[in-house]
Amino acid sequence: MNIELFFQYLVAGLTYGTIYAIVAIGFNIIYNTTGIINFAQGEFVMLGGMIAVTMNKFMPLPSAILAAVTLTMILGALIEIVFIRWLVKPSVLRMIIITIGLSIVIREGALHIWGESVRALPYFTGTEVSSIAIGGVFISPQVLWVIGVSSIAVVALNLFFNYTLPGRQMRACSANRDAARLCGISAKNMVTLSFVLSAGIGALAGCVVSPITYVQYDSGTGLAIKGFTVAILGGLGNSMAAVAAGMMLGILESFSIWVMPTAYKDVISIAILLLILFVRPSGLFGNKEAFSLKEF
Amino acid sequence: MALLEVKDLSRAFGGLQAVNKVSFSVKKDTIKALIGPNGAGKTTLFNLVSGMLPPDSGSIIFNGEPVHGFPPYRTASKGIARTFQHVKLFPRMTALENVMIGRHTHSKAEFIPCMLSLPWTWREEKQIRVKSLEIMGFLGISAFAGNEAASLAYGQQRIVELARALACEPALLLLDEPAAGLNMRETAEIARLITKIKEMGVTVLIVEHDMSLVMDISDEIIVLSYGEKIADDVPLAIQRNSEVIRIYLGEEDA
Amino acid sequence: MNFHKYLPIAALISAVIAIQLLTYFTGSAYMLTQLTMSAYYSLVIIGLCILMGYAGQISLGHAGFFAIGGYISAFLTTCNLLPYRSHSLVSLFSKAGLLNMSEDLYGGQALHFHPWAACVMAVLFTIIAAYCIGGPVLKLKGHYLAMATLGFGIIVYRIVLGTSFFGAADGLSDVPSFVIFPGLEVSGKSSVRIQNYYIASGLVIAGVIILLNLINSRIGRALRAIHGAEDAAGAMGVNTAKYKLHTFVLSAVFASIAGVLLTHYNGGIGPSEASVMKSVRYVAIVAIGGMANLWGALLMGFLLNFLSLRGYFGSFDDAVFGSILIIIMLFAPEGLLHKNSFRGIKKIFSHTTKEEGQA
Amino acid sequence: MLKIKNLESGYGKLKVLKRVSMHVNPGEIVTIVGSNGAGKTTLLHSIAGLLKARSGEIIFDGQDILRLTTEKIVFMGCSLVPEGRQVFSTMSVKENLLLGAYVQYRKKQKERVRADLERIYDLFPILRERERQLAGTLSGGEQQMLAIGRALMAGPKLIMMDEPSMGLAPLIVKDIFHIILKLRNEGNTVLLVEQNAKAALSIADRGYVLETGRIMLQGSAEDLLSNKDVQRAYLGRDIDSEVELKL
Repeated sequence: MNIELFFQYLVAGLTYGTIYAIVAIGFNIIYNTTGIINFAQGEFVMLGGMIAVTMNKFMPLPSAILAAVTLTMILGALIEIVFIRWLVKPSVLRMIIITIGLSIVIREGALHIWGESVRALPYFTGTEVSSIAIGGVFISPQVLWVIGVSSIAVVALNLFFNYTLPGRQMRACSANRDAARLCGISAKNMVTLSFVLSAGIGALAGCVVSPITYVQYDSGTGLAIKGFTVAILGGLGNSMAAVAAGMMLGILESFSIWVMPTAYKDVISIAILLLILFVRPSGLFGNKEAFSLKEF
Repeated sequence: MALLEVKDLSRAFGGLQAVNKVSFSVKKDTIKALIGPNGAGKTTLFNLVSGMLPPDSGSIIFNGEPVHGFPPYRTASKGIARTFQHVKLFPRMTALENVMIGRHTHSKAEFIPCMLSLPWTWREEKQIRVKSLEIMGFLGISAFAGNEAASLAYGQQRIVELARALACEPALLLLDEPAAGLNMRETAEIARLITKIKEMGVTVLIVEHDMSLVMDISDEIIVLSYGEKIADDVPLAIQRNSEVIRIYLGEEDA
Repeated sequence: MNFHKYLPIAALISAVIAIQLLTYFTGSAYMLTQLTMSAYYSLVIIGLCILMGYAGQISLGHAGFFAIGGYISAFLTTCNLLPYRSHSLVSLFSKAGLLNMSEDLYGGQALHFHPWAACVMAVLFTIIAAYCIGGPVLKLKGHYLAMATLGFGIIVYRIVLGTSFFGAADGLSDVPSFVIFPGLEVSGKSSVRIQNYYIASGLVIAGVIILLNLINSRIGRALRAIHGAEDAAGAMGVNTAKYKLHTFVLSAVFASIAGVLLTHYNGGIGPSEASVMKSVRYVAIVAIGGMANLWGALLMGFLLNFLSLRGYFGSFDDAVFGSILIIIMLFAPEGLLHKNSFRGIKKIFSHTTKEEGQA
Repeated sequence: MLKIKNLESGYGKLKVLKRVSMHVNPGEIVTIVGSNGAGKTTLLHSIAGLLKARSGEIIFDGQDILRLTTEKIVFMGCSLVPEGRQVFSTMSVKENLLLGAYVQYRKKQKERVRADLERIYDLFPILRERERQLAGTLSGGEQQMLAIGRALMAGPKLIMMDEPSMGLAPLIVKDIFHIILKLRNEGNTVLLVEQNAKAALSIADRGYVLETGRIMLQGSAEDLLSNKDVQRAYLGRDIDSEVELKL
C-alpha cells in the first residue's frame, strides 16, 4: 500500500464524512423538536445545490449561495406550516409516510424544473485541478471549504442548543411538548424554527459539496440514507456524535473501494446501518439510559 | 405449598439498583400485597415476575419450575397473568375481543390451519367466544361486550382488563395498582371482585397504594424500600412495624 | 356456517368475470394485459396490507421481495447450464427433473431450470431471506423499522443494479413462459391473454380468501392485539416476535409469488421493480385503501396500478403517488374507503382539535 | 381572580363539561374533587388552553381567555402543573427550572430569575442537590416537586395543580400538601384538583364537587367535609380506615 494513496483516500473519506455528518445534523434538529424523522431531509440538500447553481447564472457565487440557503429555509418553513403544523399528535407511521410523500413530490418537482442533467457550482477558490499539497498529499481547496464550513456550522449549532434560550426551548419541546407549552413556549413556532434551521443547514451543505459531488434532481435520496445511517450510528438526536460517526462512515466507504466493486459502495453503508440497528439502535455513542427515557 | 418462590432477585438500571436481592414466596390461594414508596421497585419486581424484564440475578420458581428470564408470552402460558398500572387494552378492538385475546394460551390454531379455515378452528373459535362471555358475565360486564374498548369509561376499562387476565385462567394473577384512578365506590367494587377471584382458586399478587384496600383484602404484605425488602408479614403486624411506619406510612404527628 | 361471510368473495368473482366480459364486448381486450399486471401487483398489496394494517409493521422494502422472486426465477430459467453439463451438481438437478432443454433464438440448445423448479426455489429463497431479515428488523419500531426495511430494499436494488449476471441496468429478458400444466401457461402472448387474466385474478381471489380466513381467526385477533398494545399482547401469551415474523414472511411470499409470475408474464424483469419508489408505491396503495382494510387495499391496488400502467399519470407517475400519500395521510389517515374518511376534511373547517389515536 | 361561567368543553363528539361555573378568589386554595372521568382534568386543560372549550366564559384577571393559546395564558400569569409530572426528562433539573422562567425572560425581567431560582431551591432543597441531574432520573416525588417548582418559576398569579398526589407514596403526598399550604401562606392562589378528596379538602379554603361534568356541590371546605353525601361518595372508606393521612 502506498502511503500517499492512503492519505488521499483518508482525505476523500473525511470529506464525504463531513457531508454525511451535516445531513445527519439536519435530521437531528427536526427529530429533537418533533420526534419526527424527516425523510425529505436529503431533498433540502439537493435543493440548496440546484438553486445555487441556477442563481449563480444571475449573481456572484456568495449571493447565489445566500439566496439558495434563504429560499430553502423559506421552503422548509412552508412545508412545516402547510403539512405539519396543524396535525395534532400524528402517529409516527403517519409522519413517516407524509415526509416520504414530500420527498417524492419535491424530487419530481425538481425533475420537471431542472431536468435530469447533472450540475455543479464552480469551485469556491481555485479550479478543479488546483490543489494544495500538504506533506505530499494533494488536497483540493474545496475540501477545505467543505470541512471548514461544516465545522463552523456544527459548533454554532451546538452553542445554540445548549446555551441560548431558543435552543433550550427547542430541546424542551422535544422532551415534552405539552409541558413546554405550559412554560409559555410556543411549541408550534419551535417546530417551524427547527424545519427552517435544518433546511438551511441542508441547503448550505448542498452548496459547499456541489462542486465535488455534483448535484442532480435525485441526489437527495442517497445522501439522506447516508445521513440517516450516520445519525443512527451516532445516536439519534446527538449531533456531536453524528460528526464522529460521519467521519467513520466516510473513511470506511472510501477504503471499501479497495476490496469491493464501486457499484456496491452504497451497500456497505446500508449494511452498516442495518447492523447498527440490529445490534445497538441507541447508536455507538448513544447513552442507553437516555435512550430508554425517550418515547417513540 | 408456595405457588411462587422468588429468591435473591436483583435488577439494576444503569447505576440504580431497582430491585436488590429480594426473596419472598406467595402461598397458594392467598392474596399477597406489595407496598412501598414510589421508586421502591414494586413495578420493576412485577415486570421481573411477569417476564417483561429479565433479572440480573436470582431465581423465580413458579409451580416448582424456574421461570426467570422467560419472555412474557411463556410466563403467561405457564399460568401467570397480569394487569397494568395504566390500563393497556387493545383500543381498537371490542371489549369481547379483548377478553378473547386472554384465551390465547388456551387455544392452538396456528397460521396454516387458520388460513385454510379448517373446521376444527371454527369449533375452537366458538369455545373461545363462549368462555370469554362467561367470564364477562362473572364480572358483570356482559352489557358492553360489543363496545370498542377505547370508548369505555376508565373504571369499565379496568374491569375489562381484569376479565382479559382472568380469561387466561391463571394460577397466579398479578394486579398492578388496580385501584389507581378509581373513586371510592369503584375501589370497593374492585376489592369485592379481587376477593371473589381469590375464592375461585386464583392466587393474587397485588401492588397498590390504597392502604385501606390493601389492609382489607390481603393475607400477607411485603414492604419494599429502595429495592430492598424491609418487611413481609400479615397486615396487622405490618401496621405495627416501626420501620414500615417510619419509611412509608408516616408518623401520626410528623 | 354463515353464508354472508362468502358473499363478498362471490361478488369479487362476479366482478372479475364482469370485467372480462366488458372488455370482450367493448373490444378493449387489450386492456386485459394491464389488468393482469394490476392483479399481480394487487397480490403484493394485499400481502403488505396484512403486515401493515393488521400487524402494524411498516415495510418500505417490499419491492425487494418482489424483485427477489422475479430475478431468481428469471435467472434460473434463462441461464444456460449446457456448458456445465458434466458438473456433478448440474447432473444432479437434471436427474431430479428440475431442468428442461429448449432451443434459443439461433437454434442452439440451451439447458434451463424448469419454471416450476425456478418458482419453488425463488419462493424458498424469499422465505429464507425474509426470516433472516425479519428476525432482527421486526424488533425495531417506528422510524427504525421504516429505515431498516428501506435499507433492505436499497440493498436488493443496488445488488441487482450492480451485478452483471442479473443484467445490471438492463435487467433480465427472454424469460420463457411458465407452463403450469399443459394447456395453461403464464405468458404475455396475446393468444393466451384471457387465460392469463383468469390465472392472475384466480390467484388474487385465492389470496384474498386465505388472508380473510387469517384475519377472522385467532391469529388475526392476535395480530390486531400486537398492533394495539404489543407488551399487553405479550403478557396475554401471544408470542409477538413469532407472529410478527410469520406475518412478515407471509407477506414476503405474496410479493415473491407475484414477482415470479409477473416476470414470466412480462418475459423479463428490470431493476426498477426493486426500486424504493416501487416499495413506497405499495405502501401508498395500502394507506389509501385504509391500512387495516383488505378490500380497500385490493380495490385500490387494482385501480391505481391499472391507471398507472395505462399511462394516465403520464410523466407525473411518481409525483401522483407522492401527492396521494401526502393527501391521504393529511386528510384521511384511515384511508379513502373508511366511514369516517371525510372527518379529516371537515376538521379543517371546524374548530375541533381532538385527533385520532396513535396508530 | 378566575371566574368561569357556563363552560362547555370536551373531546370530539364527547361533551365532558356541561355548563360549569365557578370562581377562585385571590389568596385562597380552591379544590375540585370528583371521581375519575368527572371532568376535572378537562376543566384544567380548558382553562390552560391545552383544550379549546366550546362555549362559555373564562375570565382571568379581568380578561376573557377562552380563545387564547396556552402560551398567552401562561404569559398572563396562569400556570398549570400537569398530571403525571411531565418534566423534561432529558434535561437537567436546572434547565427545567430555567425553562419555567421563560415567561420572565420574555417580560424582560431577567434579574428576577436568579432570585426565583434561589426561592425554589429553598422551598425544595432536594432540587438544589440534584441541580445537574437529568430530570428523568429523579424519583416520582422529586419529579412532582420539580414540576411545581417549574410552574412557580413563571411567577404565576394563579397556580393550578392536577392530581399532585397521583401515584405517590403517602409520606411524599404529605410533603406535597405541606408545600401547597406553604405556598398559600406566602400569598399564592392555588386551584387544586384531587382524587384524594379528604386530603385536598383538609387544606383548602373552598371546594367544588364535580360529578359527570357538572358542579354538584360547592361551599367551604369544612362544610363539604361534613356533608353527608360527600362523606359517603368520596370520604367513606377513609373515615374508618386505620391508616389516615393526617396533616
